[in-house]
Amino acid sequence: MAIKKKSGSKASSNGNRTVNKAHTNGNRNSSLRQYEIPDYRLEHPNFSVHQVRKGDEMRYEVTGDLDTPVPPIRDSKYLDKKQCIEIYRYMLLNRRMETALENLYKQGKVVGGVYFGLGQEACSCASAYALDKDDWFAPMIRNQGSLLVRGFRASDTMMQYMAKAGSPTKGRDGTSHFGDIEKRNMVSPISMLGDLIPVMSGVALGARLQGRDVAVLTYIGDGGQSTGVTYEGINFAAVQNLGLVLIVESNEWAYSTPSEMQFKCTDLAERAIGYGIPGVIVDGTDACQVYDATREAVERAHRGEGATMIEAKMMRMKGHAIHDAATYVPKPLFDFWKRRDPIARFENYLVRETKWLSAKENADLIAEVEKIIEAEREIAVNSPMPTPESALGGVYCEDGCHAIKPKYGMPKVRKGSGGFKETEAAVHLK
Amino acid sequence: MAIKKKSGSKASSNGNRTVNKAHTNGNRNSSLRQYEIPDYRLEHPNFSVHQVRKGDEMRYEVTGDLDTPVPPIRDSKYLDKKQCIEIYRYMLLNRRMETALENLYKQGKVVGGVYFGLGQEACSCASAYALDKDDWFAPMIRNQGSLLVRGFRASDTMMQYMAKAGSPTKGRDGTSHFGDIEKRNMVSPISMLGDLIPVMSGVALGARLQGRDVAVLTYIGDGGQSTGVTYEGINFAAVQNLGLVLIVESNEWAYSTPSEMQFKCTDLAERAIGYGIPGVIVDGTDACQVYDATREAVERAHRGEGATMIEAKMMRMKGHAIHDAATYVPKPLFDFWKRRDPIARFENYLVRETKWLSAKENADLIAEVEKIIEAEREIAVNSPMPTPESALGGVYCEDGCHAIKPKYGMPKVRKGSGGFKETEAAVHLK
Amino acid sequence: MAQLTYLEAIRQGIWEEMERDPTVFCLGEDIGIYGGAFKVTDGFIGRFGAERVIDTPIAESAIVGAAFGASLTGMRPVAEFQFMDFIPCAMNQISNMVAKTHYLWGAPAPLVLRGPSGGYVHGGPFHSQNPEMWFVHNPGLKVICPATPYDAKGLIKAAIRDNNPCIFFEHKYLYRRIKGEVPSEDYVVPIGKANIVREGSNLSIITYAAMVHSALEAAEVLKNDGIDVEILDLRTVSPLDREAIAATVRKTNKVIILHEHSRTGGLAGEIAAMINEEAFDSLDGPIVRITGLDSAVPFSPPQEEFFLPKVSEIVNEARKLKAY
Amino acid sequence: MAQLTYLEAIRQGIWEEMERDPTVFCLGEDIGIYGGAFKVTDGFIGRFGAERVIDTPIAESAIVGAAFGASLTGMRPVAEFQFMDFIPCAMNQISNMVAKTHYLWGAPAPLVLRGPSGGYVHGGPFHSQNPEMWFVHNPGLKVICPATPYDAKGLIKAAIRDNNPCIFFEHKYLYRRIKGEVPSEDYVVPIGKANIVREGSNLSIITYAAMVHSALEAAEVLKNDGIDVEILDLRTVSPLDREAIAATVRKTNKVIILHEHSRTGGLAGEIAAMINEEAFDSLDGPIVRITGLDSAVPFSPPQEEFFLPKVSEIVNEARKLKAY
Ligand SMILES: Cc1ncc(C[n+]2csc(CCOP(=O)(O)OP(=O)(O)O)c2C)c(N)n1
Ligand SMILES: Cc1ncc(C[n+]2csc(CCOP(=O)(O)OP(=O)(O)O)c2C)c(N)n1
Ligand SMILES: [Mg+2]
Ligand SMILES: [Mg+2]
Repeated sequence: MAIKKKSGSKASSNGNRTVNKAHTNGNRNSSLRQYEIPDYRLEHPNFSVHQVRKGDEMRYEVTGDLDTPVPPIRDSKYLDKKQCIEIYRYMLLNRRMETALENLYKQGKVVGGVYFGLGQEACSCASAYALDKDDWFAPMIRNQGSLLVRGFRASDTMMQYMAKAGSPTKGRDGTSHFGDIEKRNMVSPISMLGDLIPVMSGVALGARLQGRDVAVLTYIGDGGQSTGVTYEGINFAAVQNLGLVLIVESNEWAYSTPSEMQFKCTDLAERAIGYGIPGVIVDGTDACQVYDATREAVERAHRGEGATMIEAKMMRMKGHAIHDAATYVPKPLFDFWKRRDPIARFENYLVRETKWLSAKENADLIAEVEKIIEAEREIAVNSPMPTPESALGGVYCEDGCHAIKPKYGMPKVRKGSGGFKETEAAVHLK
Repeated sequence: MAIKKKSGSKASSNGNRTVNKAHTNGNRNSSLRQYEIPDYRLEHPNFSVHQVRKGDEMRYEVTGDLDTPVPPIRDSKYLDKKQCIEIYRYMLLNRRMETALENLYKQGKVVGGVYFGLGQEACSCASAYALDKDDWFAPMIRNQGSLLVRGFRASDTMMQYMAKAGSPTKGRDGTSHFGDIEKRNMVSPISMLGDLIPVMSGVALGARLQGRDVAVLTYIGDGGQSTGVTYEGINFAAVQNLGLVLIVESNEWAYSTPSEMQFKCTDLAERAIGYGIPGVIVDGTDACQVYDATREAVERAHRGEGATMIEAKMMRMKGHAIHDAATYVPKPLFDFWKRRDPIARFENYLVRETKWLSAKENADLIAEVEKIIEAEREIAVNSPMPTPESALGGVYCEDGCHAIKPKYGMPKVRKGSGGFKETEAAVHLK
Repeated sequence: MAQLTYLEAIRQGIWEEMERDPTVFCLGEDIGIYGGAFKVTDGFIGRFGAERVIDTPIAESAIVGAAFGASLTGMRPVAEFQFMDFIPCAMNQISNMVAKTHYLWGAPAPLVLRGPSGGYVHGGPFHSQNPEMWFVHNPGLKVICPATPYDAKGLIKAAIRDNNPCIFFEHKYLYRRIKGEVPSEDYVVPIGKANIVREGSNLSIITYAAMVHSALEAAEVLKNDGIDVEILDLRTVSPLDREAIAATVRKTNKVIILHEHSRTGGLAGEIAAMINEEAFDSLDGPIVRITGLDSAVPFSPPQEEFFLPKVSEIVNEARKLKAY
Repeated sequence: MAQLTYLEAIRQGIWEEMERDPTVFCLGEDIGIYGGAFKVTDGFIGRFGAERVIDTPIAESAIVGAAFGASLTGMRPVAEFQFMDFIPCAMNQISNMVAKTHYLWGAPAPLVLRGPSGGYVHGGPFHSQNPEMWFVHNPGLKVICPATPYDAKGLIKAAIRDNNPCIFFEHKYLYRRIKGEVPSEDYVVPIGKANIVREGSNLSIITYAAMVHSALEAAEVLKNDGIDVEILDLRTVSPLDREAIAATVRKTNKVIILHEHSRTGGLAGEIAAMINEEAFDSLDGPIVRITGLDSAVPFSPPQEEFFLPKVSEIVNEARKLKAY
């Protein structure tokens, strides 16, 4: 196995490679380094959040340009009309499902809380849409739309929230905490943020050992990315050249903490530089940008060129979960992003810009989505609660419970000729 | 508390701030970003290490320019003659102490192994020398020289290795695993790599709450920096603007693993970019460069401007520890760095370049160092072993064991006027 | 005396220590303007400022490490885990850095790690855990699990004043469900001392945290059967109050150990071994364990209920043991 | 049958599994060209290539996470911890990700985490630990601690073939100090089954790993006193072999539990509780614990010796218990 050259230019290209790095003795200009961080956005919001004192209390305040015009959707390099409409439909389903969940909550049918991806539907749906069937993904809490794109039903998620026997985890876990390694290649998230990233890298490693370069897509928030394990995972994928596609959901807030208090660089995509992988920025409210960047990353992965970090800039348009009214968020920030609602923008693009959807077709689509969600809701509501005893069993994988075999075929082994020899070398502690 | 602006240029200056970041709609050139990473080196070694197959075995091989001339020492911007000689003396003590340890090991007087900083004396000694008395530091395993600079005796370290009753930890721990929060402001390392970094950030936080901006110096290897906690710690210092001075000891190897397999960026200093703190590169075999960069970072810390990452490029000139003959290291790599021995280079600088030391003075200094170490060795050897019962006690800090008080004076509190009110807000889980 | 919730008692305890001692400060995720996921530090930032009520990045090892570092300078940090389920994210920092410091190199680390733990609120597998045993089996730490508002306030104050690293498990089921009398004068509850919360003569239930309330409920039922139950609330699970444990066993000769976390490797084992050592001859029946199941805590209410110890289970086991 | 060291037996076991099953691969720090800090994978990279013998960055959470991810694709990763002392660096990954997977969402995770543990080699506080109890108290994991070359080889092979996450603690004191007969034919030792390594009638010592050898030594001494000791080697500490534990207690009626790690919260407690449940009436004396002290493992040889269980201590305690 050859390892990359330490000096000299990097081979792969669509990311932040050092463009120009002149080293001249003693010349202070030599210290300038240039990196490419493609930025697909058509606007660059310019404001920031601060803690300020107001009498006895501290509050968050936003300062900057909050009245800038809403940019157009960026035409996709790849998506055709049909695909755009399909993504749009998933985004509608995503939002409508979450509205249904909110209602179920109000009716007392949900156990625990509800998490929303409001304002982030483009990011969830268009990214998942960029995967091929054999690729893998793992959602975070705001990616309930990704689940729909990957073929789960709205009722799956609804039953998870209602802790029903029919839920994918049979009541044992809630929210989007479920997985499917057989058909949909989804790894279940856990609550602890960041741990999925090395795991997904490991999925790509396993597939590669079986002869397949798959893309493994997962997400991390602007808050969750502060965990150390996030970077252990990115680095592992980087040195092993694994097809990790990491979408950083830069949505201004981590629970009540603004991203200004989470990190000090300007854009999280800049962190890709230190890992020697491409970093890309997109407008997370623009489905076409999200798709294009993800698709390019997925293709890199399929070519065996390794990991990509995509920072999607957007806003969490509700509180952390349903209990949280997000009163700490300065209202102008909501207003700014409300004008950039990903569904409204995409609808405008399809109905008014491209005219790929007539008003009638659009209305029909919305009605169809309503109907689907209503039907899914019925299924979910009618699923029974699990029995108490169903808490038992399954701690271990017992005999006959699973037949384990390599997903993409038996690894081809290239064995060296060396046989087994006893070892006698010096060791660490005797 | 005001939080940094999200957009716009950064305030602090001697580091990797974005120099030029033009965002222009749709223009692909807009994706180029320039950062300043000062590089003090007078040469830029250009080679890399690979895994290659040799018959039944795999080996490491180095390819590149290994015959380049040894550069001169870079004149310090700050150090005068006396200070240079003092650092040189510490470097001699450092090396001589480690030779003594090697001999003690051969005589069977050491418990466990011995770790060496051979080839890294300039990095350890000159960096610690850049601290002020009230600053804090924590060594890693190769920084036995730093301990000497900060006023510990060679016998302290020797007794640690021999597990003597007189050792700073009274036999309970070995190597440079000891600390002193009273006089020398040193935090004891633990074996697990990276955990010290948030800890040192916390020391700076504690001091700042007491009204003092201190510098907190610690080290991490090119291997150890792969741990997630390293970056949790750097990020914590970055967002809190704490005076962390992190020296990344980029010495080509982590135990048997070349840095090519540890990370994929070109220089670890590039990781500073993603944390919004200055990253600097120095030749770790040049005491003047190490001093200057560290001093500048220490002064930034004292000014309350926050953390700095300094990557010191050098080579671990022995195995991981005494048991390890480092046969995996390609010999040309040792040869290259042997010509860059930090002590030989500094001796040359002092005796031949600057003529700050006559041959006679140099010989006297070396002889004095020999004598000191010999005397220290005697002290260490003559210290008794601890009693078995001395394993007992001290698990808890009992009453009367320590009087805890703020190191830099009682924090001045600025209290708001708000009194205690009962809370009734919505909560996460009821 | 005021009637306070368990949560208010903890809030007051930390608040008072911050008023009293300028070296006390708080750090954690969302503890500032938001006041914490459970509002334990609600209003603190307004009173004490952003310097002493620090909203951190999401990085538990950094939070613990920074708290530890600050403690070395003579500060008394109080670090919040948003949920104690996340404590393994800082495991090495706690186990190898914080806990071993005083034994190895003699530096005291007066810090508190606190946060919500426990089930009965349908929090699911990642928001219901009781990971205290890992820290009981980790010399150098004090581990505190209060059951009442009075103890919670007195123990959080004691923990903040203690010169050792303390881990303070707040039971989230109790936060707003129970109220109790809490004096307005300054007081502490000593760490390491258990408390007889109900005297009895027929059998002892040794327990702590939310389970104290289940035991009390069960005792009322059992009274009607003529079974007179003594309940020992451990309050601190490390170091354990050996004398109090031995004394109640010597008195009643029969013992149930009740805890919420999984059985295997749980606290009941340690206590069983202690009882064997201290009061083997006093035992008139096998030591009975009532505990959570050996699995993750399932989410769905019927499953969670099945997983967790129930009052009915305590009643049944007590009847059996009485009859032994 | 060949006489192999404990270390060679483990090497052979992993090697044979890699020869047999292309889905088995190794990852860890310095395991490739160097062959691992203790040379367990020495020569592997030459035979199996860098693809299947992966030198990783120093990042324990990434190692465990990657192993887990690969296992989800049907691979059988064997991940090395350079020292088991570093396992808390991956605690969350192990406890909340790996261990809970099958229970929560039904995916099997056939992976092995292995590495050197234990004291008696003057490794100091960070290279001598026995952190197995954390994982015993963590449903969903199998925890294996072999004492002999035969068992080590048979158990590592069983662990690799098992469909569950297994943590395999190798005792570094035993690595090169003991040799034993190991058949050259393929065999496995079943996980979860304890083994009577010495039959006896007067009292039982329940133990595992390096302590088995101390117990055997003590038994020889005690024989001269006319005390006939039975020794049960647990081999697997999770799941525990309840039947074997109960059976030996029922046979000898007196029991010593011996382990190397710290006492409080240690395995002896769990076993004491089990014995109380399974064989309370069979006990003719208190259950005796012989364990490491409740502190970090000190570095200096006299201190480490004092900290760790000693043969003389076993002999003394056995005499006292016999006389009880
Ligand atoms: C390791 C860890 N620490 C703390 C938490 C608690 N927590 C859950 S979500 C959250 C905020 C996450 O913010 P972000 O990553 O930005 O995601 P967003 O909610 O904005 O999508 C926190 C602190 C957690 N889940 N995991
Ligand atoms: C978290 C952790 N994992 C593994 C180890 C084992 N270990 C000790 S030193 C070392 C190599 C360190 O290399 P590097 O950081 O480059 O420092 P160097 O020895 O080169 O100075 C390893 C793997 C450790 N100490 N801590
Ligand atoms: Mg966010
Ligand atoms: Mg190194």
